[in-house]
Amino acid sequence: MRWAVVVFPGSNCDRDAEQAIRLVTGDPVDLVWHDAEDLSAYDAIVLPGGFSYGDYLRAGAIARFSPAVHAVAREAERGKPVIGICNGFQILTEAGLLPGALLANDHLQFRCEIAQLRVETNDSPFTRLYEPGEIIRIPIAHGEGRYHAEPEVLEELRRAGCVAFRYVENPNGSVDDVAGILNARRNVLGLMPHPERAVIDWMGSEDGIRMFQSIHAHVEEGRTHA
Amino acid sequence: MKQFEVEVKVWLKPSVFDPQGHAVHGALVSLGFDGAGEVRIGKFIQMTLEAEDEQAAARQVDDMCQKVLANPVMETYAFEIRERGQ
Amino acid sequence: MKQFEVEVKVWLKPSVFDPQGHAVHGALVSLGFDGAGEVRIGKFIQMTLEAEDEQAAARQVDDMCQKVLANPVMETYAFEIRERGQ
Amino acid sequence: MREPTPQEIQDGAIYRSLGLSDSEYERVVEKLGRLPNYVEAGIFGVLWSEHCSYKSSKVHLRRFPTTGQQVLQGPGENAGVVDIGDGWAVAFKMESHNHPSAVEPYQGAATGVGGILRDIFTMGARPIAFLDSLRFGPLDDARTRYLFAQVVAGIGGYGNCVGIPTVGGEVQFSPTYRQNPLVNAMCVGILPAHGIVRGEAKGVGNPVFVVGARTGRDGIHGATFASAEDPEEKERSAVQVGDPFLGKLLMEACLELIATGAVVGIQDMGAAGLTSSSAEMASRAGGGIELVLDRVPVRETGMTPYEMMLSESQERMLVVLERGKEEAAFSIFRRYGLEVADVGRVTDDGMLRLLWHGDVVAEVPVRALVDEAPVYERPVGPPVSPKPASIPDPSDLAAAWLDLMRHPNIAEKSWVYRQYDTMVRAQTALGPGMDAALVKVPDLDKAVAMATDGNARYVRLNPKKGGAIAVAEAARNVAAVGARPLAITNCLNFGNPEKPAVMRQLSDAIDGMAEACRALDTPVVSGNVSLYNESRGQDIDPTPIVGCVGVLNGISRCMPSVPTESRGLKLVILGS
Ligand SMILES: Nc1ncnc2c1ncn2[C@@H]1O[C@H](COP(=O)(O)OP(=O)(O)O)[C@@H](O)[C@H]1O
Repeated sequence: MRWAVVVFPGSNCDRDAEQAIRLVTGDPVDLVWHDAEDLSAYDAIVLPGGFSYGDYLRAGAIARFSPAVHAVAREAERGKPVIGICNGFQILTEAGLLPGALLANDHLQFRCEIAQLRVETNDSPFTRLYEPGEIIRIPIAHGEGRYHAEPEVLEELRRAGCVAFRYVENPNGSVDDVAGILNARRNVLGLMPHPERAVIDWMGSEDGIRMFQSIHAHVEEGRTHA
Repeated sequence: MKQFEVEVKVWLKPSVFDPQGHAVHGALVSLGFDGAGEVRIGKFIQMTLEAEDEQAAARQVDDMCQKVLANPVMETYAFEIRERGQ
Repeated sequence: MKQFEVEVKVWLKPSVFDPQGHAVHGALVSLGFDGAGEVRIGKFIQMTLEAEDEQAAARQVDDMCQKVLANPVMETYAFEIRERGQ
Repeated sequence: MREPTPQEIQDGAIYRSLGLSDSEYERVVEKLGRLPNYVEAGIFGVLWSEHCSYKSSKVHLRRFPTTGQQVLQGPGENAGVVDIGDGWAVAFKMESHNHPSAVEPYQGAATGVGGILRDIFTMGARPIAFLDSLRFGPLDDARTRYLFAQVVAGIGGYGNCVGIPTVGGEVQFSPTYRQNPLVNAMCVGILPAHGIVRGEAKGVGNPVFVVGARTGRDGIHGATFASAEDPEEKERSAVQVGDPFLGKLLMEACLELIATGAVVGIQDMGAAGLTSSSAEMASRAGGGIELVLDRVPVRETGMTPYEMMLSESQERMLVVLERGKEEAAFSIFRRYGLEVADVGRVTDDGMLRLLWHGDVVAEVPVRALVDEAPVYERPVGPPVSPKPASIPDPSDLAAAWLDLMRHPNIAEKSWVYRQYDTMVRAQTALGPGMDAALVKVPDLDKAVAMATDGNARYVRLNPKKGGAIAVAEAARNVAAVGARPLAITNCLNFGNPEKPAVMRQLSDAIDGMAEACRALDTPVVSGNVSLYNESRGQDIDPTPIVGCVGVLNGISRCMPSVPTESRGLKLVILGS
């Protein structure tokens, strides 16, 4: 399988994601510039962390107009796995590919630390190798990570089991401790924590490995079944 | 084409918690401004715009607000347009 | 005591560079809003305030702006006050 | 506003408001053989300032050891470079942004980080880490809490956005910094050992470009606005605003451009912007440079040559390209959405020549500006050894211990560093909270260790020993994580050099640092001096900050300061 990591002006975790994917899966990865209009050659797409367009106005607000994001929407429509990490999550919500919005942390500071997450579902291409209810340790690093959704939206997320990860200790005031969510079709994941920063022992956690392995397994399986 | 001066105000919907407004309120009260009630902090955007006429300008600004300047999930907006030199 | 609704606009002084406005301007133009000229992004603050009368309210808000709401090194402000229910 | 004529500058001693003393002005007249015009006087004023010329510290800085087998580039360039083996090298430097941070703490700190970042990537190095060394007054003061919070937010605001982890630093609180906080930032980058790029304007006829942000009126010193009626008008001109987003694009574009081999020389437009970058690049190459100011992209209308030359607008670079390779460069900048302007060319006549509307508006010898800048042997006072305050023995040891642990200087600093992205780039093996930070070199089993240290109280009590201790402590911290210390950078934050007592502190501290550097074989490869840290006649305690860099071969040999399993382990004290 082949992965795309979309690079926006101001992305800064693009190479980190590339490093993690190569290391964990051995798959080829392309860093794709944001003006790419066609991503159909890829089996999985990553929107990496960073500060696209400086996060000016609102995080992700300007990046969502990139040609690559339109292409991402098309590939998501086709059922391909799309994962938005941190700024990538913000872009996905701004683009309407995931519900809700990400606002400034309730304490108004940037926060970087290793956070504990509860895996809420393993029924997704991104989490199949985790146990439901399992606690994993993944770094966070964001200033605008407070997930917000109107009550009825949140209720629907819960009902459909689309909350993928919750914080054990809420670091930013996110509603319902939400750390990551899936779309209704379960092939788009947005999460604030950075799994690509937890794939080697000296990083302090290796709990991110299974996320990339899950995606790899999902795609390869789909392939052998197709 | 005419030149317009545009002022856009964007603010959070009432259902969204505004920690910055909360913090500023706390700061105001601690400085002795006891009368200060709820504080909400939004954005104030100034822009110049070239357009056919005021109506066209208003249409464009409204479009900008819906697409870029505000996020309807959490924000509301209002704007004013003035022809330059008027 | 009377209740007032206060709206404060805070913006960057003209000679202070506004990277945010600069980036937003670029985005607007690339989205086809060719008429958009310079964009500057400031703050829009809404507040309720209890005060004796409008004059006292204005005095307080001006004081708040100078001390908390605006950064005098870089910003300028203006405000409007309306008595509640009026 | 009409600019004063050369005669008026002389008659009205207007040069003083441009930063030149009477004797310095006379020296300018002598070098030029005529009276300088306003632009020329302004250029001399900034280049001969303490900040740019090191005129008070230069004679003393010469006593630092600056060579060694590991040194690939010593002081004098945008950053120092040392060899870390296997074909790789590390570029690093520390810089102060004390005064801007006192005026506008968020932007002051942020632009300090942005400036030191550009110093590193102009060497051809990819930045891998920031460290910050901070000093404030006691936290019981509301203004101090504001400065502290804003400075930390500003460092994070810039560093987090450009995607370089802030992996270490220090912060201390003492009444001596109440009116004069210190904000020192260090950046470390890695590069191929043979890939050093220098800030030289070489090759007669090569084109000179301004890249990045447009030039505005920010940071032009009060002088221009002196006649403005609104006193705030003066104030506002001093505030520079950073754009980390643009800084990140500039970094990526410049690194890509350098990799093409088209770059002859490149330099950040830091303090005194276009003036210092053009003059210094020409000076290093021993040649001249000619700029057509009409071609400098400006942000505001009606800017004068004087304003353009002195603007400190952030995120701008001066680049000399090899003739004929411009197109490749343009396509890189276009892709990143960056503006590029061809503003001049390299000459061989040794002059800095400025053209504006077809006229020569300034023409001064580069040597006079840079190499022949004044050097002062300021009077050095007698050594003083202040008596240490006598501290009574605590009656309740347990309570005293708790008081110590509670003290902001000793308490853990996670309030600061959890606001920094310490892990972006995914190479941080040890972040803040350890003796030193350790950042991996991608794809190699090798890591770079780094630490900053300084203790002003020691230096005040005994400048020589205090200086030596700062070097030894930074080197020890690097060694404590298992790495070999290689070299240091430093920031010398001192008071008013016109006071002999301050000069004594500076001179002795340098001697102490030099001695420790020789003993540990950690030469000084870069650094920065910040003088006039005083307010109302009161100087800060002498505060040299040392940044030490080392190398660890074999990431598995990394020693975290806290053992993961502690029960039953033996505790040993090493040393005397
Ligand atoms: N301003 C700062 N920025 C980043 N890290 C910091 C800062 N201040 C302190 N730290 C980190 O906190 C840890 C403890 O700092 P400090 O109390 O100064 O320790 P020490 O006295 O052992 O040098 C160090 O690892 C240091 O890197």
